Amino acid sequence: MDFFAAKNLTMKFGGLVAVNDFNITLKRGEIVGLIGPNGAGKTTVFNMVAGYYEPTEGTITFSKNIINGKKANEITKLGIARTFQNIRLFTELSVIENVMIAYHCRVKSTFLGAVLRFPLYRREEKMMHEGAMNILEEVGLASLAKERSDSLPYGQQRRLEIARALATGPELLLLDEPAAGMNPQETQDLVDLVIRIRDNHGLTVFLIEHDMKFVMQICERMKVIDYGTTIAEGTPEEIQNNERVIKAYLGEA
Amino acid sequence: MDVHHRRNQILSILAIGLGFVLLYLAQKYLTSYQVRILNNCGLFITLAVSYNLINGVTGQFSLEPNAFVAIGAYTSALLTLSPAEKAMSFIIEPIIWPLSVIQTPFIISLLAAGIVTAIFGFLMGFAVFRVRGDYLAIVTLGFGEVVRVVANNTQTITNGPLGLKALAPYTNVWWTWGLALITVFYVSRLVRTSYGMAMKAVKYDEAAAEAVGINAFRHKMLAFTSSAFFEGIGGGLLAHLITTISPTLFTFFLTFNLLIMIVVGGLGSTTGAIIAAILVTWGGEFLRFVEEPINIFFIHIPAVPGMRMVIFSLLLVLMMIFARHGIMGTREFSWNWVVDRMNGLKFLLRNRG
Amino acid sequence: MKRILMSLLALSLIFTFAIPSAAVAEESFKVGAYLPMTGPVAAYGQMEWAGVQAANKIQPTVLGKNVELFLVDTKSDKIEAANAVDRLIKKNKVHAIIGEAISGNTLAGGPIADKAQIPMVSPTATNPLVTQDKKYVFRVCFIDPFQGEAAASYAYDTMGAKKAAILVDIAQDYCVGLANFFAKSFIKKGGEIVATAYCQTMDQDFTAQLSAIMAAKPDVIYMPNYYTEVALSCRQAAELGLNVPVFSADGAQAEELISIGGKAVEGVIFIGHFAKEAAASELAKTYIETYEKETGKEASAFDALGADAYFILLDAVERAKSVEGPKIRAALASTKNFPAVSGNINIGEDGNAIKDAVLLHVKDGKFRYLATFKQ
Amino acid sequence: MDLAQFSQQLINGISLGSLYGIIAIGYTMVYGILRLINFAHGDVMMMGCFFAYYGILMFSLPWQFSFIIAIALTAILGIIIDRGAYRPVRKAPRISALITAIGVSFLLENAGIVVFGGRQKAFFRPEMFDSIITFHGIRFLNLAIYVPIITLTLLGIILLIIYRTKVGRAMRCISHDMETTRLMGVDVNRVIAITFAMGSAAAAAGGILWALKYPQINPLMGIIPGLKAFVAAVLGGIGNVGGAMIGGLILGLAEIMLVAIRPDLSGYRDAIAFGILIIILLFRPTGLFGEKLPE
Repeated sequence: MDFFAAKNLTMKFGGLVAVNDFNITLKRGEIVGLIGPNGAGKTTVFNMVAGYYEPTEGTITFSKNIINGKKANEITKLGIARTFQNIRLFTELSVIENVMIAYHCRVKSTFLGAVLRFPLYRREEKMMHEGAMNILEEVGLASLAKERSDSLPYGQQRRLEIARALATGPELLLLDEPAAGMNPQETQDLVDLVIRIRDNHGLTVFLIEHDMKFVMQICERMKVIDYGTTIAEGTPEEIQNNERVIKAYLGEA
Repeated sequence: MDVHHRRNQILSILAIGLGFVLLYLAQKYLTSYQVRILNNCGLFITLAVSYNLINGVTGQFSLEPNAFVAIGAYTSALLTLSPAEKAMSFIIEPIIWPLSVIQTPFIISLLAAGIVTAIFGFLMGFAVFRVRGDYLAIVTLGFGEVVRVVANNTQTITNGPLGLKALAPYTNVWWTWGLALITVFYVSRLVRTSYGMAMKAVKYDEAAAEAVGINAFRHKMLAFTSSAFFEGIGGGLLAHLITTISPTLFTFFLTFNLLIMIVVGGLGSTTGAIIAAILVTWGGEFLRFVEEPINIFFIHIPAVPGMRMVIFSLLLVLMMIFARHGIMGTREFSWNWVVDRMNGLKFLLRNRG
Repeated sequence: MKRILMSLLALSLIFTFAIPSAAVAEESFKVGAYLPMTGPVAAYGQMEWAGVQAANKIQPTVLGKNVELFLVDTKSDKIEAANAVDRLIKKNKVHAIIGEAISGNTLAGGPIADKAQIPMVSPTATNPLVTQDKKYVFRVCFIDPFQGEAAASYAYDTMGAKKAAILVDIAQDYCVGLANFFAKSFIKKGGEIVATAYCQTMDQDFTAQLSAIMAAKPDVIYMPNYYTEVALSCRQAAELGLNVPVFSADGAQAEELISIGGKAVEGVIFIGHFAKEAAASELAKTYIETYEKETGKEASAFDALGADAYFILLDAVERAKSVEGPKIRAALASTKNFPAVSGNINIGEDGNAIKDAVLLHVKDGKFRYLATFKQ
Repeated sequence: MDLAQFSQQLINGISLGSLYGIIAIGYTMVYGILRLINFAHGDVMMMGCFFAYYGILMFSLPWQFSFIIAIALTAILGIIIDRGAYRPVRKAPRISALITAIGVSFLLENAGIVVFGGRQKAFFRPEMFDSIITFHGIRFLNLAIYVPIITLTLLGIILLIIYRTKVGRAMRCISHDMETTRLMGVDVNRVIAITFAMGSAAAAAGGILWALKYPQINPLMGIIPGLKAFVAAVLGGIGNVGGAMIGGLILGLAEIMLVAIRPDLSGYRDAIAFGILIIILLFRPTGLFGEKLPE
């Protein structure tokens, strides 16, 4: 049984086929890239995996569970976390609160227990706070814990989003264009960060990215889609030399 | 976490104590009119703060409090009235069993009001939270209207448009402000727990909240049901404050009043809701002078009834245009802020002296 | 913004609590009116206030004191009504109160006046519950059971109707009460209610209800609703070809019934409070003249009752020779044969007015007197 | 219910439904382009009626002129409301715009009470609309024929503007993506102002037809028709002009038929509209004719 597998995924919106017959399997610990031109259906694949869309056809299995049809928050609880293409932090909350929230789905206290501050909730609150601080430490944002999240510079907001996803305790991490809008130095730091957290947390990483340098550097395997259909897959070297991929990116010249 | 936690707790307790001493003096020395306004203030703090939990904190813009208040008011009124009083009031159609024979003490009827309303809110939540945004607003408005229409039609339960009367005037400043205190305590504590953080997360970005494992629906339900519970008890107090209820009391107008309060106070701020509840309740009475004939030197302005509502509607529009965040924005009152200011003041005074 | 609001708060604090209401000449007799000047039932409040003002023109003094009027708007709302009564008593220090137009709001205001021992006279709160157990609450209109019964007997005995249909505004206690008492009496007499249909205040389309009523083939339609609803229903009935006599109630007696209803309300019969041509008392004649001169509108039941609340109050003060609440109350309770605008008023048990009702109908675009019912 | 009664009720329903429909058009146009529930729409309709009323009463205009001027004035009022209240909050969260709309609605109603007075006013019905048509035992006012005809004509004109003119194309673009349309050099505010003008003019026309059919006006008259028209717009798929019309007809027929079949339940009539609304939103939030869109 594969750690993660998507079989025959198809997503239709009305008459529009956004993703057609998409297949992929991931092994534990891999970093796999999903690339393709704009509008190819990459984010739609993520949205299906993360539970935002219910696939029109096909199945998704994750650690022996069939997860398509489950809601996004249930999937997160099962161990798939994601980041978004356009950063979606809880802007008016502080940096640490953004991370602490991610622990909330594991809180066992009831709301009344929390309001009345029963010992269980106090312990949990302490745990959330410490856990969040540890993760902030790991991504290098600990010193900014009390800042408002929207006051951070762009690159750090990306990191914070990754930290938040990490805090949900995932096994599979979906990163949607994590390097978008970053300068080369920030991108390099991001490569290090992703590899580091993969190693520290035993993660599997599935990511969408346009920055080819980033993808080639980090991914062990990749998949290329265009107009919703898979056109190539293989190691970075194989993809680099694939005719169809070049055509898809450069157009039928 | 907060180094000043203990100090702040003591300050809060002192402030509450002082508040109750003031209330004691107020109900002893003020006229019944002033005490009535004071009661209204306390009551509207409860209603506004709990309404703000769903609208401001959780960001689910809904327009149903008139329905919740109505259900609470009817529940408690039907429970406190004696069987004989009910028989006397239901002159058109007799009241159905078992309501015709039940009578409970005030506190039980209030709790029942809260619970019945919370159950209603819970069930209603299942329906309404399938939609979002403007649709949510309109569908909850619809529920409010439906509750009123049903109250008019079910004469054997509500006495229809004749309403219920001669409710014992149990409600006094202790009840209204006591409930306000409990509501504010509950809401402000809840907001600071991880549940509250999750609610705010749902407000800022529902999709992102789901992505971190927050069940948005459950947290909306929690906020909505909590809100219903307190609105229901508030409804019970309202019924026993004005001692008569009928469906006309629970029109959209009531919701509009609460909406103004939470908008003026700042959507999402409990402190703001408290300030605005007092301001609007008081202001409503204060502004009566604009409807009275005014003589300024030789100019005579005749009385213009309705000006207050014009002013309030205009205020709402202007707030939205020029001061969208209201008095408090999403900020809250904190002792740290007060102490800092005091220290600043002390510093200034010392330097001058 | 914040600062402005804060100062506004402070200011309102000062105004509400600190400054006592402007000192007024000691000798005036203060009458407070709490009426719906805005909101869904504003029309009735505005008419009644006009009546009170006209009455004040006619009789501006009592016991040699000037009568000073205070008006507080209730926004057609109970909370505001309760606030208003407390405000009138405590802030304006009124000696007596007129209001409210609607039973529900009078129920909210009544207990407060009762507790403060300030007599209150409602012009048009018809719900029997209003005065129940309230020593200080009175009214000058007749109550639902009397009117419903009178209507039923006229419809059955005089008009010869055996089958009646009812179209009732379910959102008004006034209408529901009347419809109920009518139905009971009509059935007791041997008649049959062949259809009952409901509408709500502010409804404008009654075609479905009227078509359903038409199918039941009644001899008479009882419509104990307010004048707007009656006028619109009659127009639509005429358009549908429903040629059945329409019997209405005192709430129909307003000039708008005819201006909105036009030809369709010709022949509408209703039990009302007064008829211009049958207005026996001098007071009624003077009132009608004054009112029409002041407002340019024809006198209607609502304003006449507003005026009567005022007149009966002043009469009681004169007889009590005092402005103290308990004394006025005693005098009010013993009112006998007071020749008011809307006929002779006796105050009976429970503070209800016992008075004759008149039967009116619409003819040639005017309200015409038909008969008098003795109570 | 025999056939004649049924046909009679059918006519009643169509006549009421097309009035809901015409008011719903304005709602749906504004929503389609701004994603704003213009809460004040029913009150704009009320203002249209008062303009027409005072046109006849105070300026003794012939009714045709008075109606046309009232429609024009209401269109201007729509532009003023947009400019004064909605444009300043366009960039704000959508809820702010909704709250503003609620405020504008209350403002118009209460200003109406202060300025016009709360008493109902009789609305003038010209001879032309006042004759009865009898047909196989069914009777109705000839207005019942004019209403659907005028409504359909207006609907046609509006559809023509939306689909055949440059402004219309701009409207459709804005409804898809306001920012992009702005970048293309379209004066978005102008187009929105025109949308408000058209929607308000349609409301005024609907209001005047309403006042002709139910010849009574007061400052609160717009509340119920406004709410019901909104339900009609949602029913037809909000943003869909033709759907609004059909939604109106369905709602009108549903209300009339409930009362016709169960007169004893007619007290629940106002709950029907909201009942339908709740059911529609729960099971098909995009309305009957709206298309499902990806987020």
